[in-house]
Amino acid sequence: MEGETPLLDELEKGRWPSFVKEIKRAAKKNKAALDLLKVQELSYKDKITHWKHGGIVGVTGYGGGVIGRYCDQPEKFPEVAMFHTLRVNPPAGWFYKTDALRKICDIWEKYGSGMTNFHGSTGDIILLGTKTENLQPCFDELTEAGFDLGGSGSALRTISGCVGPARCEWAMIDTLDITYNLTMEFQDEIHRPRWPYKFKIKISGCPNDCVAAIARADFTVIGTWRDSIRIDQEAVRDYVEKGFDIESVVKKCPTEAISWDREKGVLNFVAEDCTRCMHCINKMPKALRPGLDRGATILVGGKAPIVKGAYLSWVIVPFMKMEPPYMEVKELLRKIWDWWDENGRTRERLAELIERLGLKQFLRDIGLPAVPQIVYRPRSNPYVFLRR
Amino acid sequence: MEGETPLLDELEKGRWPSFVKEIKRAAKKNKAALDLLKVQELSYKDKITHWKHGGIVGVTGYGGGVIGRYCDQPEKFPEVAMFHTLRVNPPAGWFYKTDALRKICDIWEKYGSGMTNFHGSTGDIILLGTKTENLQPCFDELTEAGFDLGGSGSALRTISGCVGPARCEWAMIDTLDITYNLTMEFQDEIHRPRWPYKFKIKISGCPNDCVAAIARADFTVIGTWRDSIRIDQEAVRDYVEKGFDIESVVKKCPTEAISWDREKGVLNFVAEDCTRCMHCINKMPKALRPGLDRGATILVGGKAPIVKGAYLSWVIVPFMKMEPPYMEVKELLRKIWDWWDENGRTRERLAELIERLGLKQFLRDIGLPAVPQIVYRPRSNPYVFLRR
Amino acid sequence: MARTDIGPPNYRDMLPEIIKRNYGKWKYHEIIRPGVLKHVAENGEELYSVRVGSPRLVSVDFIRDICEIADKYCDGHLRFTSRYNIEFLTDKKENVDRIIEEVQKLGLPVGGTGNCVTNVVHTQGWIHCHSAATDASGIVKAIMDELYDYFVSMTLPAYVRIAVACCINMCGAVHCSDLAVVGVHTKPPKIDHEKVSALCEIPTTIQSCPTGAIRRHPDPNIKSVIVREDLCMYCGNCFTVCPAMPLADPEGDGVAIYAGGKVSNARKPPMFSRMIVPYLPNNPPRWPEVVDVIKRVLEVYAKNARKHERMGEWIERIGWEKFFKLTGIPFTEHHIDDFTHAVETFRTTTQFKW
Amino acid sequence: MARTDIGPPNYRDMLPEIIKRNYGKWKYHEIIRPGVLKHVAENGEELYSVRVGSPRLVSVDFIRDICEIADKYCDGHLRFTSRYNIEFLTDKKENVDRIIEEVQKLGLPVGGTGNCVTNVVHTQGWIHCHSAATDASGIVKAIMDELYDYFVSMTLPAYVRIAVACCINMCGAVHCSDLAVVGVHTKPPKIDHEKVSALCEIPTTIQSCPTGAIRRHPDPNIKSVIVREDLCMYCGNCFTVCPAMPLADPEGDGVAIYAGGKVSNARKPPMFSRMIVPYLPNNPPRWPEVVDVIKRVLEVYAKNARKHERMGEWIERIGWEKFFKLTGIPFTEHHIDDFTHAVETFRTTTQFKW
Amino acid sequence: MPKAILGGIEIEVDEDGFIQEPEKWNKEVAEDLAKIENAYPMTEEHWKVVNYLRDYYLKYEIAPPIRMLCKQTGFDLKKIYELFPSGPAKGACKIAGLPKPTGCV
Amino acid sequence: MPKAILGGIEIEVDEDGFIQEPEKWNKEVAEDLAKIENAYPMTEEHWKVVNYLRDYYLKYEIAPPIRMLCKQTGFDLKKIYELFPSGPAKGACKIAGLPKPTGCV
Ligand code: SRM
Ligand code: SRM
Ligand code: SRM
Ligand code: SRM
Ligand code: SF4
Ligand code: SF4
Ligand code: SF4
Ligand code: SF4
Ligand code: SF4
Ligand code: SF4
Ligand code: SF4
Ligand code: SF4
Repeated sequence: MEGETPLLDELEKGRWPSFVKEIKRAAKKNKAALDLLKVQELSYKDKITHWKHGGIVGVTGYGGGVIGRYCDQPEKFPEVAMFHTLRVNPPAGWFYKTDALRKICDIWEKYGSGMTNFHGSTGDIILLGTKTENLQPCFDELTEAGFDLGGSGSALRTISGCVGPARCEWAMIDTLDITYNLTMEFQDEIHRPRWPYKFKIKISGCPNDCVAAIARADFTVIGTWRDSIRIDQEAVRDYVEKGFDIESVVKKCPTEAISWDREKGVLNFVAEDCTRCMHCINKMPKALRPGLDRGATILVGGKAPIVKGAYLSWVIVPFMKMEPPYMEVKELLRKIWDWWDENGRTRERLAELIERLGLKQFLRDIGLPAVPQIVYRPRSNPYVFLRR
Repeated sequence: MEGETPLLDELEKGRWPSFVKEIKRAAKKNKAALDLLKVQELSYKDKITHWKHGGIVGVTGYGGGVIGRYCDQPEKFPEVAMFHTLRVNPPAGWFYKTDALRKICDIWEKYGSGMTNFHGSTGDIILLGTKTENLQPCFDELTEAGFDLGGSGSALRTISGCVGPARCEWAMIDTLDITYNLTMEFQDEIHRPRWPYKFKIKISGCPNDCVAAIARADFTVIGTWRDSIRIDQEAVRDYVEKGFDIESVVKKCPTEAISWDREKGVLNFVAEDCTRCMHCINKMPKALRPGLDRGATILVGGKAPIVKGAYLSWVIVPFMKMEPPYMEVKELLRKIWDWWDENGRTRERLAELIERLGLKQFLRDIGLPAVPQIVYRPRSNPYVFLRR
Repeated sequence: MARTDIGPPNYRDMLPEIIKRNYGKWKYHEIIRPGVLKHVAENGEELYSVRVGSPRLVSVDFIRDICEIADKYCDGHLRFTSRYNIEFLTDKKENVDRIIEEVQKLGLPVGGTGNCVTNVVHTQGWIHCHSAATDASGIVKAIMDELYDYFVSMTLPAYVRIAVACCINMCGAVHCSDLAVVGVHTKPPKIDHEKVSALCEIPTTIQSCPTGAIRRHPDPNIKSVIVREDLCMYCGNCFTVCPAMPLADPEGDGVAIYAGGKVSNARKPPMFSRMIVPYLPNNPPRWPEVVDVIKRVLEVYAKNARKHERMGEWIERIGWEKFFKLTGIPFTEHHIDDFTHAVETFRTTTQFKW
Repeated sequence: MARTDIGPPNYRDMLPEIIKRNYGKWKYHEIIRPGVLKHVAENGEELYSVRVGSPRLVSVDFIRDICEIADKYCDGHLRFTSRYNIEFLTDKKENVDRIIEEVQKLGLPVGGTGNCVTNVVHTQGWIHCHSAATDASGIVKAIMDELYDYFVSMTLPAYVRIAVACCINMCGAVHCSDLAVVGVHTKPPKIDHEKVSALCEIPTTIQSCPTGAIRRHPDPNIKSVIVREDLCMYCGNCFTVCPAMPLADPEGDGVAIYAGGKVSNARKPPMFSRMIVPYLPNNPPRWPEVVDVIKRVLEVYAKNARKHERMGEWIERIGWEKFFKLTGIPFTEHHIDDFTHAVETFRTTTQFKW
Repeated sequence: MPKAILGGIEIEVDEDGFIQEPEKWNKEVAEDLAKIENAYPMTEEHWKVVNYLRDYYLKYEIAPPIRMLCKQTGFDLKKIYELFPSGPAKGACKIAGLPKPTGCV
Repeated sequence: MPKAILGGIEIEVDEDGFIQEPEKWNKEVAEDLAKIENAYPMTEEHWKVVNYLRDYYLKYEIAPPIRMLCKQTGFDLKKIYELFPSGPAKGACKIAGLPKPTGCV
């Protein structure tokens, strides 16, 4: 192996852990991994990908969960002539017991290249590279081990949520339970593509949005509260006494809802001005805590640039209580899917459809009230469609 | 007349000067004005306009300057069966000698309804309502008196500029001279429509923009400076001593370029952070003055909502010196007209065309450099047209 | 034949002597009382301007009246502002009071300076335009009767510019005004198929529609067009190019109200006005519902905004949701943009107020 | 036949005991050193998390290595973060140092907390994707070798999130990252007319193009399409639906660099990343030009931004023109948006810096 | 609608004198209209403009843009105004029997 | 390109077994493909789906949306997967001789 991949070898140097080292590690035991290394070296030399477009392969009963992949030089790299990946749905919050992880490792060593992504950007465990004939047995063993495939294609994708109540003091909703509950409810939608395009759900426990839901999810659930921030003035003073620069924090409050009264040693707070951005809480976790009337803001439409450009998610429900079994959210999801499926064109994500037909139309059809929290500001144009 | 117009009579009451009183005044001497009053009363009753669409009338040699108008009830209101308006180009800055004004009054009493707008929203003197046969003689006498028509139709419209150096300490450019100079240069473009649609030029002496150019002009010239604001610290202190709330001013500086050092009694100023918004100068005219390296920012595309929505003007040249005979500006205008005329569709204002073909394309075709001052921020999408 | 292309009179011939002397050499100004500006030149000379409200739609006798005053106190010079106000210019301080006296005798208000409600930019309305969905002068009169005190004083947090346009063509700077009233049609065009072929270019008519609502008449024998009403938002652009498609309708026509626009670059960049009331019916001669909204918003603004904050700056700081709460104006689905760049108005954050 | 639709394992079965006990009952946290979080529960219990950088693209043996550490010190529990970092969770403070020691033995960095450069969200690149215009893992490695010190410390004004995507599909949150590298094609698709008819749905292919650049082949005998190159902006959407239209090209492919995006709602609402460098050629294995820009921008930011200011917040405060000046990155016409909502980026004010 | 006698026949015209029955237009009608619009007698140059306008209109159902008119006839706008003192819209289009140009004023 | 013997004739197929020579498709080819996709023997219900797909494709040059497929055949998605265990795209479309569905994965 040594010396055969001079370009990639460069990437074994340096302080950051090296993926090249990882491939080589796998390549010691696995021929596909070795061919992968060589294909990658060739790409570094040619400056072009050597993977062909597409591939439709899968497991019985599912329409997705596997990304088919073929090498464009099958003769040269027979071990990766077929090199499909499996997307495996991880436990909510990416918590693992080591035995579960080890099982996956064993299965993947048996059926695949031994290379993985922990995790893919959607949050799946990505098992990177196997042949068509291995897909079904590999899948069978995975389910045996308690794992199932995640989403791909025009389906509901693997849902993800932040660590939430498991380890975070700011989780306003039970992100893990919601993730798990929805995942179980919508197994069919995950495994059997049926819509105009993909659909993603992500759940963050608070406006810090640690799963970047607002940018990446068609359906974004973000925990929030309606009452006032709770302030422990004693603890605030304690921060300040220890040299904490409270002025710099106050200065960045977007609404000027907080101010620091140096004389009195009191953090003044105007609850009705606060937009619950989390900033002050983030900076003084021991002194400030979110309120207690908790729920979620629901937003829709986040996505990457294809086709009409990237979108950030848009608020559609400013506040919704989130209690198991989350019927309200499920009902909302079903209505949205139905509307989108009925009206959407092929490869039209929800945001693009809403833009095309209008948010007003969407709200009306879904049966959601128009409230000012939904927009930054009202229309500037005079073009009101009254008969639509 | 009394009692015949009960609805309008209501509008003679109240403290604000009444246009109804004005029409009645004219109606005493003029039958057309009397019919105008009656038509207006009828509209108040019917809640609908009684003027018909369009009309193409004019004076010899011109394609515009007159708005043709016919009443939809000519039998009932024969005196306003034809009721065309003349747009008369005012002197720059709307300065008048009374003899000039009186001449207009006399002419209009002779040929028209005796009703006027001082001024129309574009800035013309509007002579409101006359018959077709009176247009030419009225025009002839107007030119005799030194006045000419303004623009209408798909032409260059009457140019306007703020009071500028005539009475304002902040005029960074000679708005009146530019207005007059361009008006004289482009007489042909004003009087003979030739383009896809109307084109407006407005000139403000400083960023306060007292002719609302940025919102209403296809070609917006706004005076500005490049060097530092001049501060008379003595005068600042004087303001403060007299009880002026300087903190409230400083707080609203958009760039935090100024700060008030209470101890030292000094207004600190970071010239490179200042975006020359005028705010602090506006509030302390005795103490702060614009810099001395003066010129104009050129913006294009401001307009009202028809067709594709309203636009504010966009910066295309951050800074241009403005010295007579303003060759650079004239050349730029001609290039823009040419480009617009060549590429524009009927009723497509400049902004809409630029939006359709791209600002990049516009800059390239006009030969203007791309500088970051032209945009608020760079593109967020990855969609770069390289072969266009 | 008459001379053509002589252009307007040269402004230089119109300027008072003191301005000629100090052209471009002004040093600073003060507002010595509402409606009276004092400009001081580098050389110490002083110019006083008395600003006077005008209804804009005036008779020639009105012009003669003001000329008379100008002859008496201003050496025969006067000017108009970009918002229709009249300005009497004099270098004699003692003339100021006299001018004011004479002006008030004519029933005209002195004011319109500084943090006031200045004159209302407006348009033709039923007085002259075929396109009007409402009257302009009448609404202006009704509003200014009510806001008169704000014209003659300077007590507001900042400038308030009001504009009225009689249709959505918005002749004026309505789309960037602190408060604006706009005439709106709410019924689709009524097509007179007979007239279309004689009066209208069909391709132009079809192309004129921003939403693509207009199509050729399905019957090839009828040289006309049809409108898909669900795609129509009553902009009237078709009517502009095709007189056979009027939209005006006594029941449908009315006004929308906008707020928060500005033009100056002071502090915040220029902003568009935003819809606060989608529709109020025409109620001449005094449009009381319209006047009520304008006054209410103005007063909530006056009470709540910080110093130097224009209407839009204030609203953007507190948030539109708070604006609707404070003013009690109901928010409806029509406030939500669904035109071309609508997405820019959709809220992409969990930050909002209750 | 295998069972289907069993779903993922229940997360409850994966949680450490201390978390089960204190689920939803955490009170506050501290970062006791870079890479080590201490969470304190209402009842006073303490949980320590040691965060460890991972290259993400790892072998099963790597997973086994970390499992071993978790078995030793964490009762067999561990988790991954939403940005690929590994977290070892323990209620025993004394284990923290041991975990760190073992982790470092594996050559893995401890850090990624607080005001640092945390792990780089990225994608497949030449490792697995047909769509890639560049490699992802390689660029990440090159960048993080250079920014390593920022991962293991917390000295920046605020969070810095970097992302790399190998094509403009932007798998990840590239479009909202403080700094982002995106693979770009710069040549229009090369159409294999023979294959189009067998491989592609022609209407779908035509409809796929956001700019309408694709048309049916003019020759009706050729069941294929043609591309108007002046309308193409190399998005690759056609290739996604039609394999017979590849865009990849060794000469044309490269990367663009973006800055100033964010996701959190803290202080300013989420923002899109904006293009700062339209194109740099692929220069494997270490993409030095790319690394240079990223590092330069990061350092200018570190030096100039105020405390708590994310990259985008800083840039918006100082203005993009100032950003280009401070970083020395040239501004070009390609930075100027000309896609659908471009006008929202055009400057509508005279306010700007030099 | 008022009627006018043009080219010896009765034709409906609007208030501005634009004919409302396009099918009745002919050379004589044009010449009579030209008298009203001070474009009489009509020279070859006049006809060049009028014919271009008419042909364009019959083909596209719209009047051509001024730029196009100038380009295609080879006359600059000044020349057009010399030929048709009331301009291309009020003068030439009227004579050519086109519907009244609307658009912006 | 690899070749496969389907319905007794040699047809080019891609790596995934989708036929590349659409003109060679026939009932027998479909049945052989059905064997590969575990959809054999083909019942009337299978044919209903396959015929619908094919007709739609021949008419519109694209595969129908799943929603449409279900609506028009009257089968819900569950039923489709019972008939075609590898699903509508990999199973039914392949059997119907359509080009390989691309779109998003
Ligand atoms: C006379 C006039 C110019 C003209 O050529 O006619 C004028 C004159 C002055 N303007 Fe203006 N502005 C005039 C229309 C405008 C307009 C246009 C408009 O309203 O349509 C604007 C933009 C309005 C907007 O943003 O919507 C305008 C925005 C300003 C500003 C910025 C105000 C702000 O904070 O946004 C100032 C500065 C200030 O007063 O603080 C200003 C300041 C001034 C000064 C103080 C300039 C000077 O030193 O002489 C003048 C007296 C102001 C006053 O009235 O208190 N002028 N000014 C216009 C009077 C209109 C009227 O009759 O009311
Ligand atoms: C007279 C005047 C209103 C007034 O009462 O002051 C006026 C009156 C008309 N305008 Fe205007 N516009 C007048 C200034 C404006 C302005 C303000 C300005 O120029 O600063 C605007 C907004 C700025 C702009 O141009 O965008 C304006 C935007 C329009 C529009 C919309 C244009 C657009 O691109 O959005 C139309 C519609 C059109 O062009 O077909 C229009 C069309 C019209 C027409 C010609 C009606 C039509 O559809 O054909 C009106 C004739 C009314 C009549 O019968 O007298 N008028 N119009 C103003 C001209 C007086 C003058 O010359 O001084
Ligand atoms: C572990 C993780 C959640 C998970 O489920 O995996 C997480 C955990 C925490 N986040 Fe986060 N965030 C995590 C991804 C994110 C993301 C998503 C991303 O980066 O893709 C964001 C949005 C980033 C953005 O805006 O672009 C995010 C924005 C925040 C913020 C807001 C930062 C800001 O000022 O904009 C905070 C608050 C703070 O730290 O001040 C926060 C705070 C926290 C706290 C302090 C919450 C707590 O009390 O436990 C956690 C430790 C923070 C730390 O690392 O210093 N977390 N956090 C993620 C760790 C990623 C990593 O390995 O680096
Ligand atoms: C594997 C993964 C990247 C990774 O290395 O982590 C990935 C890989 C691909 N994505 Fe992705 N996407 C992955 C997460 C994302 C994300 C992030 C997310 O889900 O949070 C996004 C941005 C969010 C979004 O959906 O908008 C994303 C936006 C796209 C897009 C653009 C979609 C859009 O509407 O803008 C495409 C193009 C498409 O759908 O045709 C795409 C398509 C693809 C395809 C299937 C290529 C294609 O054109 O068919 C890639 C297959 C690569 C391969 O051969 O393995 N991928 N893709 C991620 C899935 C792993 C997982 O399941 O955990
Ligand atoms: S999103 Fe909020 S609740 Fe979730 S991990 Fe981040 S900070 Fe905690
Ligand atoms: S949460 Fe945000 S808006 Fe509310 S007080 Fe704190 S910093 Fe201000
Ligand atoms: S725009 Fe500026 S220069 Fe002109 S009058 Fe207004 S403040 Fe003076
Ligand atoms: S002009 Fe504006 S930006 Fe400059 S210092 Fe004054 S207030 Fe600040
Ligand atoms: S706003 Fe409309 S109705 Fe009023 S004058 Fe302008 S075009 Fe006519
Ligand atoms: S009013 Fe406007 S939207 Fe309605 S048909 Fe006419 S042009 Fe189209
Ligand atoms: S970003 Fe593009 S190239 Fe990279 S994995 Fe996603 S689709 Fe493939
Ligand atoms: S790469 Fe994009 S823009 Fe170019 S032809 Fe394909 S789909 Fe159209």
